[in-house]
Amino acid sequence: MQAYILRRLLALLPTLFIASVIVFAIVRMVPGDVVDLMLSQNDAGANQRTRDQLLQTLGLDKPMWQQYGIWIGQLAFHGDLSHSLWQGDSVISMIATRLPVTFELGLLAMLIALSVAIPVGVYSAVKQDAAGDYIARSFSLLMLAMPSFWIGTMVTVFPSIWWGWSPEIHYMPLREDPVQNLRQMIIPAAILGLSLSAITMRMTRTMMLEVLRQDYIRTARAKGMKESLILTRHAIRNGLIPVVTLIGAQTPILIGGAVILEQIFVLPGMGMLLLDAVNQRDYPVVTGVFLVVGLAVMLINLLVDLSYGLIDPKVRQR
Amino acid sequence: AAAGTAQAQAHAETPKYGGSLDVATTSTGVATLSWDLADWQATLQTRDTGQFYEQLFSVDLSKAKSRGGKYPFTISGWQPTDAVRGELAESWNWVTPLVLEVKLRQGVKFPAKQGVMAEREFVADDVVYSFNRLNNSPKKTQGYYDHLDKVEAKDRHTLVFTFKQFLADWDYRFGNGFFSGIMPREVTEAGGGNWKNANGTGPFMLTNVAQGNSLTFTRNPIYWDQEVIGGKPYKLPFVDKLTHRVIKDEATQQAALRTGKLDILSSISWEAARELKKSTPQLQWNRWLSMAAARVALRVDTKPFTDVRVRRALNMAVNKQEIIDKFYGGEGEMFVFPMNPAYVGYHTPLKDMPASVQELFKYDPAKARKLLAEAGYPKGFAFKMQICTCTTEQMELMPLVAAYLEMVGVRMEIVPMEYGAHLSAMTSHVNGAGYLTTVSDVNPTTSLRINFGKGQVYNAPMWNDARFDARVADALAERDEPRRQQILRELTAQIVEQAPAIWMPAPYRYTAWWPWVKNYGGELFVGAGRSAPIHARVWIDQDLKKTLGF
Amino acid sequence: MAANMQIHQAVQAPGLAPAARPAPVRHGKFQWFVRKLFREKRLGAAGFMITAVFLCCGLFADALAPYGMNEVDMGARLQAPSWAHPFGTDNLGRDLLSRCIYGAQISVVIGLMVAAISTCLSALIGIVSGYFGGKVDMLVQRFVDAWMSFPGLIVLIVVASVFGSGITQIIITLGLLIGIGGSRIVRGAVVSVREDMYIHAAKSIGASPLRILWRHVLPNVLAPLIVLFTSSVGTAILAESGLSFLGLGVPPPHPTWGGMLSGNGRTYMLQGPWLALAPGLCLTLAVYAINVFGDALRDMLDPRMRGAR
Amino acid sequence: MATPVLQVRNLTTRFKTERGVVTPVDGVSFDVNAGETLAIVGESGSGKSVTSMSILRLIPSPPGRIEAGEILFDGRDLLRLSEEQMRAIRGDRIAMIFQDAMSSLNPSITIGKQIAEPTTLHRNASWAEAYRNARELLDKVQIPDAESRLGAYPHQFSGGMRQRAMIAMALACGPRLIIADEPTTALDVTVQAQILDLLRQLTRQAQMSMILITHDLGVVARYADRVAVMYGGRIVEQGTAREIFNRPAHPYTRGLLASIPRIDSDTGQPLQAIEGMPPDLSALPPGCAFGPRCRLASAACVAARPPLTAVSAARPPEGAHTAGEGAPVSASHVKACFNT
Amino acid sequence: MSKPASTPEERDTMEDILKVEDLQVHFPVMKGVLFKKQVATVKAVDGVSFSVQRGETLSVVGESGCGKSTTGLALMHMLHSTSGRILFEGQDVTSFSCAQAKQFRRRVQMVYQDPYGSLNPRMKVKDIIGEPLQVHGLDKDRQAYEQRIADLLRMVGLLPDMAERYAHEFSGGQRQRIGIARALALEPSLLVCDEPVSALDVSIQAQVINIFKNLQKRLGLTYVFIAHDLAVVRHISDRIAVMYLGRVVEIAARDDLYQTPKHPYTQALLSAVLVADVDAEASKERVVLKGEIPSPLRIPSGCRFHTRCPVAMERCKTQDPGMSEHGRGHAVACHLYT
Ligand SMILES: Nc1ncnc2c1ncn2[C@@H]1O[C@H](COP(=O)(O)OP(=O)(O)OP(=O)(O)O)[C@@H](O)[C@H]1O
Ligand SMILES: Nc1ncnc2c1ncn2[C@@H]1O[C@H](COP(=O)(O)OP(=O)(O)OP(=O)(O)O)[C@@H](O)[C@H]1O
Ligand SMILES: [Mg+2]
Ligand SMILES: [Mg+2]
Repeated sequence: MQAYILRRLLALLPTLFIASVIVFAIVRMVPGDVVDLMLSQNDAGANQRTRDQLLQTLGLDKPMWQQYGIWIGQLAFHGDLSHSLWQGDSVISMIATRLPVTFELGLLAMLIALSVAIPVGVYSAVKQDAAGDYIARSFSLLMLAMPSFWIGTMVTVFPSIWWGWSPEIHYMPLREDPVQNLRQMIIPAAILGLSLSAITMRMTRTMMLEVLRQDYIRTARAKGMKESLILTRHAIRNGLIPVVTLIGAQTPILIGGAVILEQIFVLPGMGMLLLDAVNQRDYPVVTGVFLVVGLAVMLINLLVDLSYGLIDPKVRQR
Repeated sequence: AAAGTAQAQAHAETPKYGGSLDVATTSTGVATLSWDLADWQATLQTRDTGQFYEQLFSVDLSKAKSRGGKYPFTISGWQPTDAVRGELAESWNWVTPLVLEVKLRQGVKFPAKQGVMAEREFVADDVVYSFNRLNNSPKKTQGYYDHLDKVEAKDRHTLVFTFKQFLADWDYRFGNGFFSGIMPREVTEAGGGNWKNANGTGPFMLTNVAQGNSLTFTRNPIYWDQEVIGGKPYKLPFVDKLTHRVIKDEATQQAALRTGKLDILSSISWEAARELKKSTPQLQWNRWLSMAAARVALRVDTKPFTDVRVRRALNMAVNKQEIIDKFYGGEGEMFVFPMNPAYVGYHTPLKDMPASVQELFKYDPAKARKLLAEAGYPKGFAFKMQICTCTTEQMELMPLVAAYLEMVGVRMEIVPMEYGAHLSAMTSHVNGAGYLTTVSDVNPTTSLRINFGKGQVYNAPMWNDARFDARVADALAERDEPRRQQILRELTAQIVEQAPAIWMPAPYRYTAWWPWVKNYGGELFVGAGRSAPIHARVWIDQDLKKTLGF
Repeated sequence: MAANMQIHQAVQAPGLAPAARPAPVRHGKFQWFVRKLFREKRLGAAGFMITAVFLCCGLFADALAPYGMNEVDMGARLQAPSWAHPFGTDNLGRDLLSRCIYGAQISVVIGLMVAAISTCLSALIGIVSGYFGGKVDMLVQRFVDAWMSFPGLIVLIVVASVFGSGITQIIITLGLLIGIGGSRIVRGAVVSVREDMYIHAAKSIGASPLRILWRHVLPNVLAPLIVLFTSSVGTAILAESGLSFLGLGVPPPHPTWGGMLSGNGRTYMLQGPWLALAPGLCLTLAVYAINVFGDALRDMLDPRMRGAR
Repeated sequence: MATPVLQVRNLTTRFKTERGVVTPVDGVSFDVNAGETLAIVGESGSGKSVTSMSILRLIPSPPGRIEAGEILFDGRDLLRLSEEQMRAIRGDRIAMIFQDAMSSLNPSITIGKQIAEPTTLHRNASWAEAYRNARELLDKVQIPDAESRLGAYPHQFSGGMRQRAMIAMALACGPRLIIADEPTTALDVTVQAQILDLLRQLTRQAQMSMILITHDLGVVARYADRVAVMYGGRIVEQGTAREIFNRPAHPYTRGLLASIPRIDSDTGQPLQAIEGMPPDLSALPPGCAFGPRCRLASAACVAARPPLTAVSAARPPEGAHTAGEGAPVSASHVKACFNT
Repeated sequence: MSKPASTPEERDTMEDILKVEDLQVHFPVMKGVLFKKQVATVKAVDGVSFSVQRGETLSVVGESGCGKSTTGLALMHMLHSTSGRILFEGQDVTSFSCAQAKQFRRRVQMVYQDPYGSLNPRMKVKDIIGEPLQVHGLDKDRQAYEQRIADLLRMVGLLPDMAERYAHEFSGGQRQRIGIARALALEPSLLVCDEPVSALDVSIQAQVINIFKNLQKRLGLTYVFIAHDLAVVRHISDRIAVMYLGRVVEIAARDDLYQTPKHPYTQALLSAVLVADVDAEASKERVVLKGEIPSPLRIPSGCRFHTRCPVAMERCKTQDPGMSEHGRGHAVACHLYT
């Protein structure tokens, strides 16, 4: 098992390497390069000379493989993800300020999603086709069906008109004021979480229906167990693999895809950083964000894979 | 600088110090770029660094409309010559036609900054240093300072600019433009790119940067400037704290304004303004014409737009008045580009333009069809029009334009492009036959040059006319302003008539602020993109704020 | 008892092997399906109906829509719902009902196509990787990892800028994005099915891996697949609206529900709430309908549910 | 041996399937006395397991349903109890050993925990105590190395070990009635003997009753006090073990006994099996279910369903009941056949 | 198709269809939550050798958990064996090429001990039974194919009507018969039956066993028959292997074994057999083995049976008795006979 984990961790390296090559190349090949954008910042009009000079200064005049060599060299030997082309800040420090926001938002959203999805999913499997099932599912699906930007906008607009309340726009880091921070995070996290919860809830319901018909559930009943205990102790676990996988699959959405909510709720997270960086063609930042998101996704998927073994002992033996 | 006495009544209240000011600025789209001026990143850079890096020239805010003057100060790149006021410069005069002597203000000080510099006086060497640093930056726009030979310090407070040739823009290029900030040597040595080192003579000091969220400034206690209110001078700035909010989402901006989380919101669409007036009647308002005038550039080097008749026909085919009336709810102006009405003296109103120009703004589908037929397109044609997905309003409007064109048989296929790709297509001159651009024209002397000069980055229509370029150059070299205005007015009429684009109307936008924001009339800019002197003069009526329940 | 008696009467000559019982009247599979759906899965049936209605709207949009999809009438700007315009009009005076109907064309097409592509992809990758395990799994999963860590946004921007933004591009890109991510879910399910005895039994019969995958593994991971499929319909429609929000959606003048909602719907939220209400309702209803229908479908495909009630 | 612990009266259970209604339990009645072992034997697919699951109300529903009957346990009708009351009985007063030990164990929970569970549920025992108990139980059912096997998962057990784990689970709370559905099919004879001896010891000492469903007629002969023979969803014969083995009355019982392979006989001959096909429970003939396969079948057998009647006139039914449908059966030896 | 049936006389000279040489199957035992360590090894099969001749029935009996199923699965090449060789018609099953493997799968079938788990819950019975035919392309003639399925069902005492049902709708014994029908579908040369009749009532059991025997007579099938019911075993087998704790401890021709069981474990086993006779059972005393049942986790030193052996000697505790031959084909691993 350790060997497996070790192998997986080692496998991260080539994966990250290949992926970084791809992203490194792709972001630079997208039409509209950073120099064009920098030139357009000028009011006086620029010429070819300016352009060449900029290319050289930014080190973009070298062939791509050389640029990559320099970049990966810095990363390998100095643990440095290079610097933003615009701000000149180190990419690591930029990500370091953004990551906690995203991480917190994602974690909260995930917690909310799970704490809604699993009980509702289980409930509606148990009450299959009863009114409760219909209502629970409908509610959950409505949350899925309403785009998060829409809910987000409603939450910002209407309360501000009716009650003079609007979400806080000044981001307060968790370290400085946890209460304020949570107050700020909870709404976007809830919106994100609830919309994620629908799929998880449906997966839970489906798997529950599969499991509840198994013979060992009958055995548990024959022991005189309460239904609720049967569910929590015997049923949930056996239907959990796809649900857990779903959590892994939703990670990229949480880390990279919360842009919209970050935008509406003025949260300085990775999504916004990425969006800005992409818009500004800030190659090192894009690559850096990608690398960090990638690492996170891969680690979470590793955890998910390991959890298969915890959930299903048959899988453990490989 | 003396305050207008006529407005004594308006300023009768005695200002109070303290409080904080929260603003969401005009371009909230992108967070601050570099903090180092030598990185040459124009607009957004000045917006934020302008709070502490001052320049030689600024404007006389007492000439603001709200203070009884005639200028709204809502355009970012240019200020009328008669409104210019020395900022770090006290006075200036031409010693010879090519030598300018500038006397610097005395007693201006850089505040102390821990680990960067001690408090010290601002001197001529600082200007020389800053200029040379900008001039020698590898990221410099080539040719930007070519009109200058050298900049020297004659003594501690006197500067001598030696010109190679006269340039009408000289005060804008290094004085109150985008690349004119004075950054002390100590800061660059400590690392000018790091916001923690930033320190200038301006009214505010940068104290915190929350990437992608906000910039926080505190007042510079030893700021030199004063404001006379009710005949009494007051040290500036009034507020203790100034916060710039980076809020991309408009709904969020407006909600924040509505709930008093923002004191000033600079840029609001007319529609949102109407709603805000209803839901929050206490707000104060100012209306200004958007600089981002849209036009569908038509590549004059590509068929069928090589034919001026086709280009004129497309202009006539679009019902611009209806767009103003219906799409912009009546809150728009027909003729705004390439000379914005705010360029007093340079702008000719449409009614004074030749008939051939006026014709372009009248809806006349019959004539359009006729012109097209004459040009050999009786059945019309199809073309692709590239549009940036970032301009939401235009994304809405363009289908409407397409519908108008359809009626004269021209099919405009809208090709949305992502921001970077779209912009880059223009700057590297590979844009399509039709190309929607909303790039604003920063000042009257540059507008014609950068939008229609051969090879210029904003020249989406690929206008290429040597005589035109020469006339523009003439205007730039012209020392006499009325004569310069004359040339530029003529050139404007010429280029508009040639219709290298479908000229679109521009909508008005609004600035709103709460009544407790005092000594403010909706001004947005002094010089290029800066707002520091405006914000320095604002004081907060904290009692009023409390009475209003905030 | 009574039921028993009836059955007894149905039997003819006793003493024979009871094989000679008359075969029950056979309906077509579809008929059976619809009948059962409407009898037992009311919510699912409703979902089915709504989905069908939207599909029809999409298919026959030209015939159904009272106005053209882009018919501008600046005179009738921002009108509240009325008889002439049951859903009201938008800021260009376009009829919202018509736009919603045309929107169905595109949104439903996007939803279904993306779901089809992504589910097939998920199933393919997930089943192969989960079933074969070992090196194949390791390799495929690293690929999936790498792909999933691509911020989807970049992929979309790349595609939009390299291939232009259009419906096809969006469908393919979203299909890939959702599909490859979803493959992990399928794989997870396969991993737990793989060790079941009946798979061993099939192997020992000599069934080829392909057959085992198709006949044994696939049916037993069908439940999560159906959930995946129906969820991705919704996800895709919503993703398109999210893209519109970021300006990367289906280009105008094609109306999409998401685009209408994120564009005008938000801008005129206060002046003309119907601008958001109409497409929002369509979107919500469609996503909801497809999902409940999917749930019902899953329930009905479960052999253990057969013959219930 | 006087008071019945369990009285099943006229129990009928049906499954509604797409192909029609299946009635695997059709008016079944029997008693189980305290300390007694009732063996149910019979055709595979004749409804033995469904009967036993019906007693604990564990029929999967849908598609199954208990349609009629009474199940009196200590005088209380189980079919009328609330779910909660039923829970208190399951696993504590009545325990069940399921036939399919393989799929009846939760694959993702350790054997130890599954065995310990009933104790914590009904005895309020701590997990530590329950585990200790579980260990003892595993020892009792002859699983070697019980301590370390507690932590194993079902798939790591052999078929027989799983079956024994099921037995241990059933014994955890010391139930009054244990329903054992083929508890020893996967066990070798020596272990089987030990387990069954253990169960018998419990019935003797703790007055536990047992319903033992099995196909191993040797086991029946040795361990059962009374025997019920099922065919086609009905009880066709019932009596003491001795009566059934020595004087089988129903043709099916006779056929069954004749099919037993003998360990000591010469095996040149093929084994004897009852001819014909087993009945289809969804389309039983109106008459005797065994009729189509019965050599003695007469017209009466085809026309009507034979009621349970006492076998020997020499020994009249003790309860003086007329044996018939739904009537309590207390005569020691009854059969459902017109002809013997 | 399968080879023509061999006459009993030929049997001795015929080659072994299956030969197992020193087969070992060990399972690791893991501990720990995330970082798992192998703490022990279950030696489920620990050095088993035997051979089966074409057309004969070898029964494997033995204590529950002694490794019979594991051996069976290993024979089918469904489990990774730790060491040892399994030769099918002289060829190592691990070395098969693709085509050979398919041929092997066609000619060797198994009836699984877990009848329910080995039936795909989403397949109808007709597909479960028909699958082997489909896999090997024998379903081309639709009518014959359906006829065959109906025949198979009837053969194991199920109604052809039941073909449309799913596995969960059957009783335990019926499921077991579905498994048998599936295994018989291809008329394999070698059939590994893991307790195929344990859940059947004696009548149907008799019917099934008769079918097994008939098929053997008709087609020359070879059976490896794992069972607990010694009466059934006696009826069906030619030879019998007795396993104890992962080893074969005695192997002999049927009558030899039943009449003169040599190994003490075999003797105990035979003495424990129950007969369906109330009076006999009431009076009978059974030899119940005493002593701790050893675990495959900790196999006793010396003779594995010595902990429970009524006649254990001192050397049994230390010396592992090898198999030794006593009489024609009667081998036993016990120090009593060395
Ligand atoms: N879920 C179900 N749906 C339909 N029919 C069912 C279902 N469960 C059981 N049956 C039918 O009920 C009948 C009785 O089943 P049961 O399991 O009680 O038999 P049994 O007597 O225990 O047989 P065995 O000895 O083989 O275990 C069988 O014919 C079976 O086909
Ligand atoms: N996957 C596994 N992991 C660990 N141990 C296992 C595994 N499979 C089987 N075992 C162990 O191997 C031993 C032999 O198991 P096997 O199933 O072969 O026994 P068996 O002889 O078939 O017994 P039975 O007659 O009870 O079915 C048992 O002790 C069992 O616990
Ligand atoms: Mg049964
Ligand atoms: Mg076994």
